[in-house]
Amino acid sequence: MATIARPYSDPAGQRPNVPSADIQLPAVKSYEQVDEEIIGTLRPTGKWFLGLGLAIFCMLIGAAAWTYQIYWGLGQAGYEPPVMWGVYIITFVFWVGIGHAGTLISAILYLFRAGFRTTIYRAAEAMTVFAVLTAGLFPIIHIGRPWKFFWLIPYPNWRLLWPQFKSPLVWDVFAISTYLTISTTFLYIGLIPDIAVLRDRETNPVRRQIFAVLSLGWRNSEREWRHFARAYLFLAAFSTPLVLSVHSVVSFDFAMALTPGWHATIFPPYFVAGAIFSGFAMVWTIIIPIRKWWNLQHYVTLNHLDATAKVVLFTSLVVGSAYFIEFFIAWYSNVPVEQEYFWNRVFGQWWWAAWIMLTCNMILPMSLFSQKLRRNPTWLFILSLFINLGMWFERFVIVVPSLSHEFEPWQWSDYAPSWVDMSFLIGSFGWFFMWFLLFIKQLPVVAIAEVKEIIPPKLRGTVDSHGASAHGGH
Amino acid sequence: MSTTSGSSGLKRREFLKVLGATGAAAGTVGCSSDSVERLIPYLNHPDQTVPGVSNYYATTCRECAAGCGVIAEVRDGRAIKLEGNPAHPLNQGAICSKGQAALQGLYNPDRFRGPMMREGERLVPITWDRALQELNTRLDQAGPALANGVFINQHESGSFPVVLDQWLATRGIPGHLSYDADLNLGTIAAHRQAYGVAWPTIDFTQARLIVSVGADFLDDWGAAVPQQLNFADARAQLQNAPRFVYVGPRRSLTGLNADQWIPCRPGSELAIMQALGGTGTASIAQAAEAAGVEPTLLQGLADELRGAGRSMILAGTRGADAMEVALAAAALNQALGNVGVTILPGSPATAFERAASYADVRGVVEQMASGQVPVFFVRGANPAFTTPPALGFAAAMARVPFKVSFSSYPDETTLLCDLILPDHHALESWGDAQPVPGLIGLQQPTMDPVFNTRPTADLLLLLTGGGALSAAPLAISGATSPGVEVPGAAALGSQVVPAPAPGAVTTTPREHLYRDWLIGRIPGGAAALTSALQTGLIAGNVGQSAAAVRPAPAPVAALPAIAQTEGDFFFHIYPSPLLGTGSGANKPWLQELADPVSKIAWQTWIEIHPTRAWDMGIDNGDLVTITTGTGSVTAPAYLYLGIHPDTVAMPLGRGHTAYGRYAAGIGVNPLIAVPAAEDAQSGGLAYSVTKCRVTKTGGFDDLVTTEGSARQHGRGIAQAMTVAELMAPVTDDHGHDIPGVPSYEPLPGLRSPVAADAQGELADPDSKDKGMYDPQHWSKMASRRWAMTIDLARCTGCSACVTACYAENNIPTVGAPWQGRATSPLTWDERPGANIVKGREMTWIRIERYFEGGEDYGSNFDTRFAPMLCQHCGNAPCEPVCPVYATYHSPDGLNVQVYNRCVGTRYCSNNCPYKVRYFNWFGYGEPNRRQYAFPEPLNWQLNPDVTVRGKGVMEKCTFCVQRIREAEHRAVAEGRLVEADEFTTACAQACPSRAIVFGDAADATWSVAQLATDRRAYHVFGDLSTYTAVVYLKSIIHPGPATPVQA
Amino acid sequence: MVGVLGAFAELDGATGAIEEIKREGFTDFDVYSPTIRHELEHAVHPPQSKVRVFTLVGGLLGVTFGYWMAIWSSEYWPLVVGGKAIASWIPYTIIGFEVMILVGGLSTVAAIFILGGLPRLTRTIGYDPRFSGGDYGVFVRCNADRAESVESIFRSHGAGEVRRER
Amino acid sequence: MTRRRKWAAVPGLAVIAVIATLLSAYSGAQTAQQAGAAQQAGAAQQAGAAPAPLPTVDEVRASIDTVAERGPWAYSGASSPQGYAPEQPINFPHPVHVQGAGMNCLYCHFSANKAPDPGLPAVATCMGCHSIVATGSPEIQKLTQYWSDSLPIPWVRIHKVPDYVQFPHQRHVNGGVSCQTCHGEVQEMPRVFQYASLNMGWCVNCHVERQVRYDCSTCHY
Repeated sequence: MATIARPYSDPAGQRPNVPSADIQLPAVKSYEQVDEEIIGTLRPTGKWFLGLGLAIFCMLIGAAAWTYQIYWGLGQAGYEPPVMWGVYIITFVFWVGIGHAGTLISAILYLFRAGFRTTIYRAAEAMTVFAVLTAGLFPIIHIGRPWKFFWLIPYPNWRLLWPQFKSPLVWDVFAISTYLTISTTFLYIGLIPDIAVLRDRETNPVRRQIFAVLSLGWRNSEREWRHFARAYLFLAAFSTPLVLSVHSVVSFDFAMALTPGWHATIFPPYFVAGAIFSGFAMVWTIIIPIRKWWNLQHYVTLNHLDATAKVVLFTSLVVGSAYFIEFFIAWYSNVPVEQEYFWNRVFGQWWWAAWIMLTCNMILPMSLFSQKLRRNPTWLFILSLFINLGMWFERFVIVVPSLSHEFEPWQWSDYAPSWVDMSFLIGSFGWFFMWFLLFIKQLPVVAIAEVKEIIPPKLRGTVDSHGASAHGGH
Repeated sequence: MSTTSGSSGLKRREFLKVLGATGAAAGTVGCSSDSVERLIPYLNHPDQTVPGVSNYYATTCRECAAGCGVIAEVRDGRAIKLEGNPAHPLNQGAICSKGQAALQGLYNPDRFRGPMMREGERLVPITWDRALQELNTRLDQAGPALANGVFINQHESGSFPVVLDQWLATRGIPGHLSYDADLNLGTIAAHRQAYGVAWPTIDFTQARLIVSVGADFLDDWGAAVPQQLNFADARAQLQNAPRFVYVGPRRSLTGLNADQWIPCRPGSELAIMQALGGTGTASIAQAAEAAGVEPTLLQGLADELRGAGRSMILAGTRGADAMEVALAAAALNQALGNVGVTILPGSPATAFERAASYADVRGVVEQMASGQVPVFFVRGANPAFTTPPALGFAAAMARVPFKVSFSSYPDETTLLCDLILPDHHALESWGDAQPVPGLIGLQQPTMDPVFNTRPTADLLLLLTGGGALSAAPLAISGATSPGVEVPGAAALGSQVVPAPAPGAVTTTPREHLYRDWLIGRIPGGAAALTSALQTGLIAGNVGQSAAAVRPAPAPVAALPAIAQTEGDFFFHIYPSPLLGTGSGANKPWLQELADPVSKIAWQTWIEIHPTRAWDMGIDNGDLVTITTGTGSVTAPAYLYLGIHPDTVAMPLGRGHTAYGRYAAGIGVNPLIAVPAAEDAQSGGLAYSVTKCRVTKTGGFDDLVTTEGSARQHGRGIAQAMTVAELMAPVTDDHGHDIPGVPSYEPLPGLRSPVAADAQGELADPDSKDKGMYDPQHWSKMASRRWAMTIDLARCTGCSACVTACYAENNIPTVGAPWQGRATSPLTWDERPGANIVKGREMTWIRIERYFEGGEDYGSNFDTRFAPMLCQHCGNAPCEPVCPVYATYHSPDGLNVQVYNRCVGTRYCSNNCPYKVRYFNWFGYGEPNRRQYAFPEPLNWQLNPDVTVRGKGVMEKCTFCVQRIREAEHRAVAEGRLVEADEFTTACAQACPSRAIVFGDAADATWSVAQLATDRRAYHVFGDLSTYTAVVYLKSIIHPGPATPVQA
Repeated sequence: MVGVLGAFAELDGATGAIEEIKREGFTDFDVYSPTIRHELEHAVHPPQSKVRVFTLVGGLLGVTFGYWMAIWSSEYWPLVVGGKAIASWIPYTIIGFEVMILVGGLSTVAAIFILGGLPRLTRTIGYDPRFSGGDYGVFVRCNADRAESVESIFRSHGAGEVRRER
Repeated sequence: MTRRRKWAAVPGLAVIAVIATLLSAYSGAQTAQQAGAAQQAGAAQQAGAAPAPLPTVDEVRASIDTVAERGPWAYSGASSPQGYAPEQPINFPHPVHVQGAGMNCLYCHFSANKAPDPGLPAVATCMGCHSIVATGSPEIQKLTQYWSDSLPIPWVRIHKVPDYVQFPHQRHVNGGVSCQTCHGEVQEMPRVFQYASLNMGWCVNCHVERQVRYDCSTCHY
């Protein structure tokens, strides 16, 4: 909200290397145009129904697999002790990571007054909510007795039993549920003014009633806006440590264990960076097609993509250096178990996974040093797919090789996912995209109110526009 | 409720259901049936059982010929556990895996439910009346031709052979063949010739040097358990322990326990013996040439032998010259003055006397093939499987008009029979055995028959009219049995039922003809038997059978030496140490138990030396075909360091075509590729008689192995020290770096239940709510620290502890073909051991077998066995990661796993450095799942004190907490504290090496407390500060003069 | 007769009108704008928002409850895991932190509702859908006799529409 | 304004729906309790006994609530068939035997003080007296029928802890816990019903109160 734009004109809207705070939407002239264009995107199309159908189908595959697994037992998955965690935990961490970009964009960049967040944050935040929604399923899926999951939640019960609060898994429960609650609230709060817009533009009485309820009777009054702004600020201030803590806690699942390859103090920052990295990639995967199909190029401009690309490049460098620090520490620690594991990581039975990880997460993102590629949506889209792949394999490399080569050589083993694991992987994507597709056709995927905020207001001839904002602002 | 409980539907409650009827009426399953109720138990529950409290019955193990004494724990009318009988001279309380698995023979789901008769192709159930009538009539029809009748009985000592022969005599049938394919007849014959007894006692403790030429005295050569006990004692002498050199083509379990291995080609043993003795023709050089080994090794051995003083040479080859080799060994022992010192013919084991030879069986086959044999009986033995198919036993049998089987199981031989009169299991019936001269081991029923079977002995007496056979009474030496008098002893006498009138066929299933017959032959009668049953032992000797001996079979020409046969590899076959020649294959515990050497289960493998294998492009799991002049077998290859490069080896025991769901179609039978050859002198079946061609078939089959890496990677799991290190003086400053000092600091972890105590956490008077962890808490639980020591110098890797754990803790077997996972929505992985290929075996205690040295693929490598179980850490890494307190540290120092609280995150296993936690991937305990591990009536064996785990929960070693609690209950009832060494865990109880000791390490009066401070003691991964409660004692390396062995 | 509603197409028109209304002594009026406009805020010059109080209190309550729950339940059934102290505050910091965020965040949302008067389900007087689109609105509560002057002020600042609400 | 108050409709309905749900849930609970009470009463009638000795459901609940108060959160009854009073194959009147004949619990439940399992009397035990006593009564004739058919009496199990709970009776009986503590005043019950909730909190509270060990491996292994 508070990203007040400094005066600036860029007729082509293509000027490279704009300071991200200065990103403007020259092609967006008036409030009415915003309403019209954004609300225009909400009309369902055949393509959309096709996508939704596909997503639901994938989700059903996952659901079927879950039923099957609950009936027979977890043995239907590819676990091969001592590899007791596999695709489920990998995918869990993957989706949690995806979630982080949204909160980063909507909260942290908000605190940092980064202008380029304005038009993409809504999509990113929705992505966050649905990604966490997806991730939240996997801890339940992966336990042996899912029907007992509620034992991880502290509540008064006749067994007089409580969770064991020293366990990272309980921290997970708290972190993930808090994260889901807060980010959902955050998304919804941001949506209220836009829903009010929909409410007032809606002609269909039924939909209007629904919007009316959802908008909670929002009236755009100055009083509402005032508290709204403060609250939004504080929520952002809360979400910022939250987003950092959540993936740190997830990384504790590994770092708190003494398993070689897990027991590392570098994990929290390393995981957070990786999460933001993968999250931004997913933002591209989502926003680039949308912007193309719905002709929103003048909202999500190349300047926006450029700015996000810089973030991706930075996080990629962080993650890359983390990889090398791990190897260095293994060598420096002089712990044979550790050293053997890391040797096995790159040259052992899963060398290919490690190299996929290194290629996708370190080498390919280097291309973003070139401004041309940073401003090339096609390349960014392709790259985003590679990064998603790479980040999934990063988690694979962390989970599986570590467990398969632990202290006890007699118990060294192999691991191969089964068709059930794969069904869950597919199902998770189906589940995620089902929600996302439903979202983008019901609610504005670009924040109407915020876009209005950064386009200069209509003024009477007497005072020049900048005077107004200068006289009003700061 | 299986979904809401950590356990599944059946188990303890079944017992309570039974309980409702226990007192209620005879006939229902329970202790109250005539045959069991009035037996005198071993412990102090004389006359009646108390529901929920076990009775203990002393009886005799019939799983092998040795006849060890066992004690059956019976709960509410069901035998649930077998343990060694401490009073028995042979096994002294120990018991092997085979013995443990007798229970799965008793409750085997594939046992015959009752008598069967052949109608056309099918066997159909009939009544006992009909069956006996049929038998009588057919025998009467046969008339005088019965002089050619044949009865093959599983070899056993005791009175039954006498009864049998006498019955046969009444029918004019010659004496029975007492055949056991597991016996090493070459050695037995040689012993008879050299020492006059079938099996002298071998005293390892007296020797300074043990030389074994293919004599696998820890696997199947002789009576394994007593030999192992004695061998372990010898090794426990540490610096005074004998050095052990093993000569043979393959390092068996025995060979792996040797300090040095001299690999030789099969068939070259005789030359080596002659060379060693300097007798005969062969020189060292020739012997080395024949053996394909460095002459220096043999020379070194010869020199060592001369210098050793007290030594022993044991020979147990299975070639065509087996007896010659054994005789040479005997001669060498004579020459070296070992007889009477380490080899004691004076106190023999009598179990192997009067065993029929393979030659006798061949004679029978020839006789049957000629069509003269009118009737063929078989009981227990399974010659159709244990003899090479080349012999054509089945074909010959087909020429016999009337074939009767008394076996309980649908094995290959029995399925060829026309009439099946299933015998009781040994645990259901009376009997006796002669383990050593002058002492008789008694066998008594421990429970009601599971099925509608009838003891053969009763039938025989019945068929001949009861008392008719009371000749040749037991020669009682006058000594009374060591038993304790208990009230109610006279009750037994009153139970003696009068024998029925001659010829009468009564149908009441509960006669005790044989029991009464036995009573009738014991001076003192019922009372004497009653008191003797306290220990299951009575002084005396079993009378000899005075039966007509069968005509000796025509001798065969001596075979060509194996080296002359055609082929590029020597083909070596050996009985499996677990399955023998096949009798164990129908017991899931034994199928599931990984072979002590190869660590492979549910599968037959081909051992081949790595260097030769890689030359042929063969690697582990590649399918390999072995072709001989006789036939060919295909199996996955197992690259094994411990085999002579010119040799390939295969284990016997698997490859059944029948014998029940757990045996049929699992593995291959190497006998297919062996000619029906025998040792011309001893008449023993010769296994290693031919070379073979080895070809890579091209296919691949995952090895069903429990082994991850065979190397320790310097992680010090199974540690050893040299004698020099052991003798090094102890300097006590920062001692743990100095050899010979307990190599660990965190002793506090042993002194107090919670290692944190050592760190002052709970010792802090201000720390709140220590509850039961407070040493001041009235229960004084916090003063105990249950712990265990494992002496690696004693452990031989025999894996008896593993089976004991399965039996005690209701551990499911997961390797059966129907227990695998789905490979697609429609197909299942139905390979035997599919779950084990995925590493999902549930062995709470496992034996890790690590190789040291031999990186050059030479013969000079050392083997370390390390039993690995939950270490019950004082600082357990598994505990703090559990989100629901499903695992925590109990005040008496146990790392507890609460099944019904577990939600199955498996985080604990990830965080366990020892990887001793096991997960229920499927509903192994749920009858309505295909992976169900206890098909009726196997579930009768389940221990009612231990929860059967449902799917989705973690489980692990509990230090037999149910036994701890039971002891506490007993102590409280008697108003005292648990006394030192009052009880022990199942693994420690069974261990035939006495390597495992359990107890309270915080109380110096327990023996474990002293052992834990032994100089050899160390913690595995002690540097992780887990404060483990399991303390290992380093094994000792005995380097030979010629051979450097790395520490 | 509740009051007079003026809809302005231009921002400075609205601000001008507001300032004049205040000069005229009107205190009870609402201002609407499609998005946050600090110009309006400055024109209205409202008091400091109270949201931060809610946030602070919620956060403190949360962190307290988080620690308390963890420590109390550990002490309630003291079982030792991994030789660690029965109530070990260091790991419980994570619980405390997460619950602080949760309660603090939710109480902040509550603040919007309470302070902003949401959800407002009935009173639609003085609102016009245009205000969520492009127009700014000022609604002055006054009785009929003063309505004239208000209307004139609105018109003088170029109000697109002036309407009496009743 | 034409649009006035339209926004109010839907949320208004929603609120009403929520309130209705809550109300119905509450009343549902009420009726369930009454049903339970009815069953108890019915049981009492069928037992054909003086209604006095059979505690009413409320009394049972009252006794439990006193148990519940011992520990925070330990509200009782959850997932417990408390008050369960099935019909038995033979309507065995404990009062007659205990109060009338003055028999001790251990006479029939012979191993309660020396074994984990309390033991059930053999039919022979019953016949010991009932071959002479009260042979006329229809219930006794049922008994004799079982005896002559040499069948055990299929009693219906009432007090049951889950399979994963090890409950050694002897430890409790010898430890001074009276039978009635867990089974209620059986000697007063014309038909036995489940007296205590038997759920874990109920067990643990007693263990804590009596200061006996209450770590998990006391009962679960």
